[in-house]
Amino acid sequence: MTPIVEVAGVTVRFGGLVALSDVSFAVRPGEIIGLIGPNGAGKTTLFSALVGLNRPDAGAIALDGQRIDGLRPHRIARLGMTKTFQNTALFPAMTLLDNVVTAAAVRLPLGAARALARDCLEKVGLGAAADTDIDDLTFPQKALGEVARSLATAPKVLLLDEVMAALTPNEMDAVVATLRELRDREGITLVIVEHHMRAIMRISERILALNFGQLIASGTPAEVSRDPQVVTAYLGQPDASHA
Amino acid sequence: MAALATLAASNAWSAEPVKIGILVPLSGPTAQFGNNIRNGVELALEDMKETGGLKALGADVELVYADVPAPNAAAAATQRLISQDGVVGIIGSFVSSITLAASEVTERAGVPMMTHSFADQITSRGYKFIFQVANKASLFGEKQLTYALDIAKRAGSPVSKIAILYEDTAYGTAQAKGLRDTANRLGIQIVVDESYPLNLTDASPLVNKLRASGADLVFPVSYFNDAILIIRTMRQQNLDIPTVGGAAGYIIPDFKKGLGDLVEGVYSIAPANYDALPAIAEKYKKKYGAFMPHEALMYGAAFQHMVKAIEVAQSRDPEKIRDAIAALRKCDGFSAGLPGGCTAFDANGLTSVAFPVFVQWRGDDIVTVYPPEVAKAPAYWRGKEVK
Amino acid sequence: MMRSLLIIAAVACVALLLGAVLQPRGYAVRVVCLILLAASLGQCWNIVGGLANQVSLGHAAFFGIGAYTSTMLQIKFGLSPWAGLPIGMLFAALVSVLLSIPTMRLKGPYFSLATLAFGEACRIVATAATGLTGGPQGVSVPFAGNSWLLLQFRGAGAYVPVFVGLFVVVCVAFTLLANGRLGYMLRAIRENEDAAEVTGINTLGVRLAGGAISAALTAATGTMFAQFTFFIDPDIVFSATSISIRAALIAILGGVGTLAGPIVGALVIVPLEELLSAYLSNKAAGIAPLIFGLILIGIVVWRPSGLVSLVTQRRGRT
Amino acid sequence: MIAVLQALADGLMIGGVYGVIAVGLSLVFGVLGIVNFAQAEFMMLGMYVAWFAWRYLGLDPLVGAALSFVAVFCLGALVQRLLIQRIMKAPPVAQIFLTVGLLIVLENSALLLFGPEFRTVKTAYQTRALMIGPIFVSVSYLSAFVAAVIVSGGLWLVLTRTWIGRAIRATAQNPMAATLFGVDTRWIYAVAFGLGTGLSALGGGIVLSYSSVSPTSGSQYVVLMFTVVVLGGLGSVMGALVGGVIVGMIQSLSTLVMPIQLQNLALFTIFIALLAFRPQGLLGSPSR
Repeated sequence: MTPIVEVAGVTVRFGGLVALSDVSFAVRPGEIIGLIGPNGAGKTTLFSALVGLNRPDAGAIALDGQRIDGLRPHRIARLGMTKTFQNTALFPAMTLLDNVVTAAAVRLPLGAARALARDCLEKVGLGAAADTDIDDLTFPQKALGEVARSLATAPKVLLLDEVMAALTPNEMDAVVATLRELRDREGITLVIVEHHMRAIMRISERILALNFGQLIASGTPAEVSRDPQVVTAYLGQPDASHA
Repeated sequence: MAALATLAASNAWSAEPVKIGILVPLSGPTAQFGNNIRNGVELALEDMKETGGLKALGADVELVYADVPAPNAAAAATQRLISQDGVVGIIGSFVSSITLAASEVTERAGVPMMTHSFADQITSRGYKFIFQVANKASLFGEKQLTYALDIAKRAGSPVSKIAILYEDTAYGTAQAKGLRDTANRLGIQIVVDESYPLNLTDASPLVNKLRASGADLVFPVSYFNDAILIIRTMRQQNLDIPTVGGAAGYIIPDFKKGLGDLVEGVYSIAPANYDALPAIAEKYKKKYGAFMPHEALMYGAAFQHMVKAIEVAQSRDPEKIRDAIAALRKCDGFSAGLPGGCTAFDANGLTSVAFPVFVQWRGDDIVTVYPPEVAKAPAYWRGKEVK
Repeated sequence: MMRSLLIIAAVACVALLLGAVLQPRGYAVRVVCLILLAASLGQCWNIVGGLANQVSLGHAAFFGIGAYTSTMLQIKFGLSPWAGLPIGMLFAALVSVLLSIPTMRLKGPYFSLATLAFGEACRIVATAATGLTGGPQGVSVPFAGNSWLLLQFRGAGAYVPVFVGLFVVVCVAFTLLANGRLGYMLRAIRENEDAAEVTGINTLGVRLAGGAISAALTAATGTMFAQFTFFIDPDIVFSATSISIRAALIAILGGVGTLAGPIVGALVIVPLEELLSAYLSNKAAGIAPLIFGLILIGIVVWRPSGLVSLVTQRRGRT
Repeated sequence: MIAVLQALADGLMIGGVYGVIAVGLSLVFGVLGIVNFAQAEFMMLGMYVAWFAWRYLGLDPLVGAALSFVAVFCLGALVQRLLIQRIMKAPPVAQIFLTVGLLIVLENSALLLFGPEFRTVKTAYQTRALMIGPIFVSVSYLSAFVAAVIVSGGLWLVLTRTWIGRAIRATAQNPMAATLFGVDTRWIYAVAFGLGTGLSALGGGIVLSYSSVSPTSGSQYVVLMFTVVVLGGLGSVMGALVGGVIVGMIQSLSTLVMPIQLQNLALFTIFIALLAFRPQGLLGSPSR
């Protein structure tokens, strides 16, 4: 099967700092990938590069066989790849529903966009909170709200940046189930950054591990968790003890 | 006259004062000039009362002021004077653009307006209700050059190269155009022809160009702030080129206050000068503490002309007053102080009598030195008396 | 949306009624015209200033372009201002797109100050380009008597329906933008540009579109202004204080980003200026603008989010 | 060549003066985050104070500028406490609005108090110039420039070497943290606003030594001041001085190749272009 996302030799520098160095991997359609690594390993930078918020200094990115590196984020979003923001970035002066409507309205007339938006909120279990102001949402609600907003763009690939932070174990199980369902029903490919090891190991079919901007391991959760480099990278990382 | 007075007194409305609108900038960047105009008009009203002119009208004249700091406010203020206050005529407004905007309203409303603004367009639009007591700006430019050339010739120092420095406003560009056209016609070489933004923060670039040009004569057309900077910078660089100011900033008392002895001998073109009207000028000085600037004199004359026209028309109908203004030739009071000695108008509403004069600074005063028929003293050219 | 359209219709009807009953060549009807023009100008500004939160201080550039385009076409080629109007609008939209190349990425005060400088630059160009604009001496619209074709009338009263038309167009444009797809996108960009991009919004294109619409409508207001005052010069129509900053003030005083904001702002500012000028011009020079300034300060300290917040907040509480 | 040197000399000196009148605006933005459209009006008030000091106390305006600073510092601090403090948390549009209201009030207060006349001082050095080779150096510009350099040096010392200076800088960087270190930020805001407006007033005194004042003198400088501080970087004190010199240079050098009428067009074009490439100004840091 041809990969839905293909990353080849991507390097991103900020001034003198190399945030990503020669990263290459491929994602198959419908896969759920976990992206792990200690703080500052380059996970968010990689997401930003994938959706076009950072332009890679070297390398190539392809979505569904089409080169997308260098395209502006809204073009990439319309081609089918978008992401959520760490710490969430909903539009604060709008209701939750309007946030999602905004994303849907990019390609639909307003009436259809509203219907789709309600639908997306139902999918993540936030149907009841549609008319709430953003400031009145809990953090987990905001994170799921962002997932809903991303869904409204009809993504083929969804990059989720720590949507499960601050969840109780029960809530986390619910979210994991929701995400699985999205993949199973709609075939959306998911790439997930998560600090919480138990969650990520459970949901992911394959894990990519980053450290200091380099891809150090790739494989099934079991393989990666035994990988000596990954273990070293996580030594002293409090999150590692959760695993 | 006595019959007229009885007639007026017998009218029922005679107790109601006749209102005249004074539309001038009393705040904003040209507030000083609006203030001078207010002084001039009030003195002109006093003068008329003293000389008995108002009795014939059978009613008092009331001045209604409208402060117009910028042209955007002109139209509404003019309409307000006409419809709310019921003025029968309007005097104003120093700044040409304000006058132009206001006269669009007076024309449509059929109310006469008298102005001393210079802009050429004012009386070239074919409007019936606007009267310009001074000459057009282009004529000021022309005379500025021809007068200066004549004085220089008589002084035995012919001029072949001139410099024109002017602010890029309506007043500056129109006057500069008159200068430029005349110089070209007479074959005088223009070595500097520079406009600059109003309210300079630094005059050095202008003066550097002037110094490098080797001009025999310089014509700066500017308001006070820029005049001060230009003259001071010229003196710093020891440039003693004879200077012929373009009215405005060069013939107000502040010019002397600001520059002291540097102003001695500076020439300027002027629409009129107070030394033609010594008694009134003396009164003005006593009352307001400085010599009477030309705008006070000119607007005073315009005001008196309008009041006189109301008397002649014996009516408050603006249309009739307009006809009386057009027909009247008034040669007393403030009008006598204008070059030509009268206020009177041609078919376009432009003065048919007045001509620009040349003044020169002597001590604390400006003295009319040209043309000879109105000169009060001989001109000095580079310190030498010109015969 | 319905409520907004009702507000617009109500204001338009009241204005038309006033235009019909007031003395057509009087002062009061002129004030009505000035209020309509001010409300339209503020609403144009509100499209970028309120919806996209780009605090432009250079709208005089578009206003002046509109005023000069129609006026010069009329003087030089005898073209009716009805034809000059769309040309001016198009030209202003084009200039706004060009302007956004350097200013697109500027944020907050930097954007404001860059647009301020741009407005001033346009004033300088209009002053210097004597051949094109008539230069600092200004130009008078030739008066040809009452004429719908030439969009000019002897008295102010006849302008009321025209200005009501302008006002309705501008306000409906604002309402459609605010409640339509573009409005959602503009607000999203205002809130978080990166997030807007990754949800598929072409932030550059949406901003350009919003800016161009605002510029074009401002130009239309400029044309109307020129036809109303019959005399324009660069200092009048490209003025930083009496056009650019005033446009912003009208919207801010009423309430930024709301339909009612510029309407309320114009209803307060114009009559206030006129009243102060009428009653205080005979008094000491400067007292009228001083009191005007004090009232502005009072309002902003009392209601920093504009006078409209008086109503909306009370409704919010109940 | 001489013309270029002359233009450079003129641009440098006038630019130094621009720097001083604008540095206060930069300080106010840097510390309070407020774009103050009334800043040039405080400069105008400073010019009046210096004029009265010259007229009635016989002080040279360069000396009288110290009085301008003191008087306007007090006024500025008062204005901050009474008005600006109330809108510190208001949306930026409201802040702009307030300072525009303040501009109108100050200009017309001056008109009521001092009348519409132009006032100017007479000093012995106003009409003198030094010849350095073929270059004219105006004594009044030179003394204004020297005064500007001294003031900037003084400001730099105050900001870096005194407790109050450090407190001001700390507040600018992080008001919350400054509070934790025992700084009463409300007081600091008042001092910073007083200092900023006072510096512009001081600059006004310096400008008066060769120019003139009327109630509308502020409007002559307001756009220029903004150009200076944005070029240098809003909020950057040293940037304002560099910006001033750059603006002075652009104004004087551009007149060598284009009409003087267009000197500000040149300035604004460079201004907008520079903003496009470096939105934070030449010396500003990327975030405020």
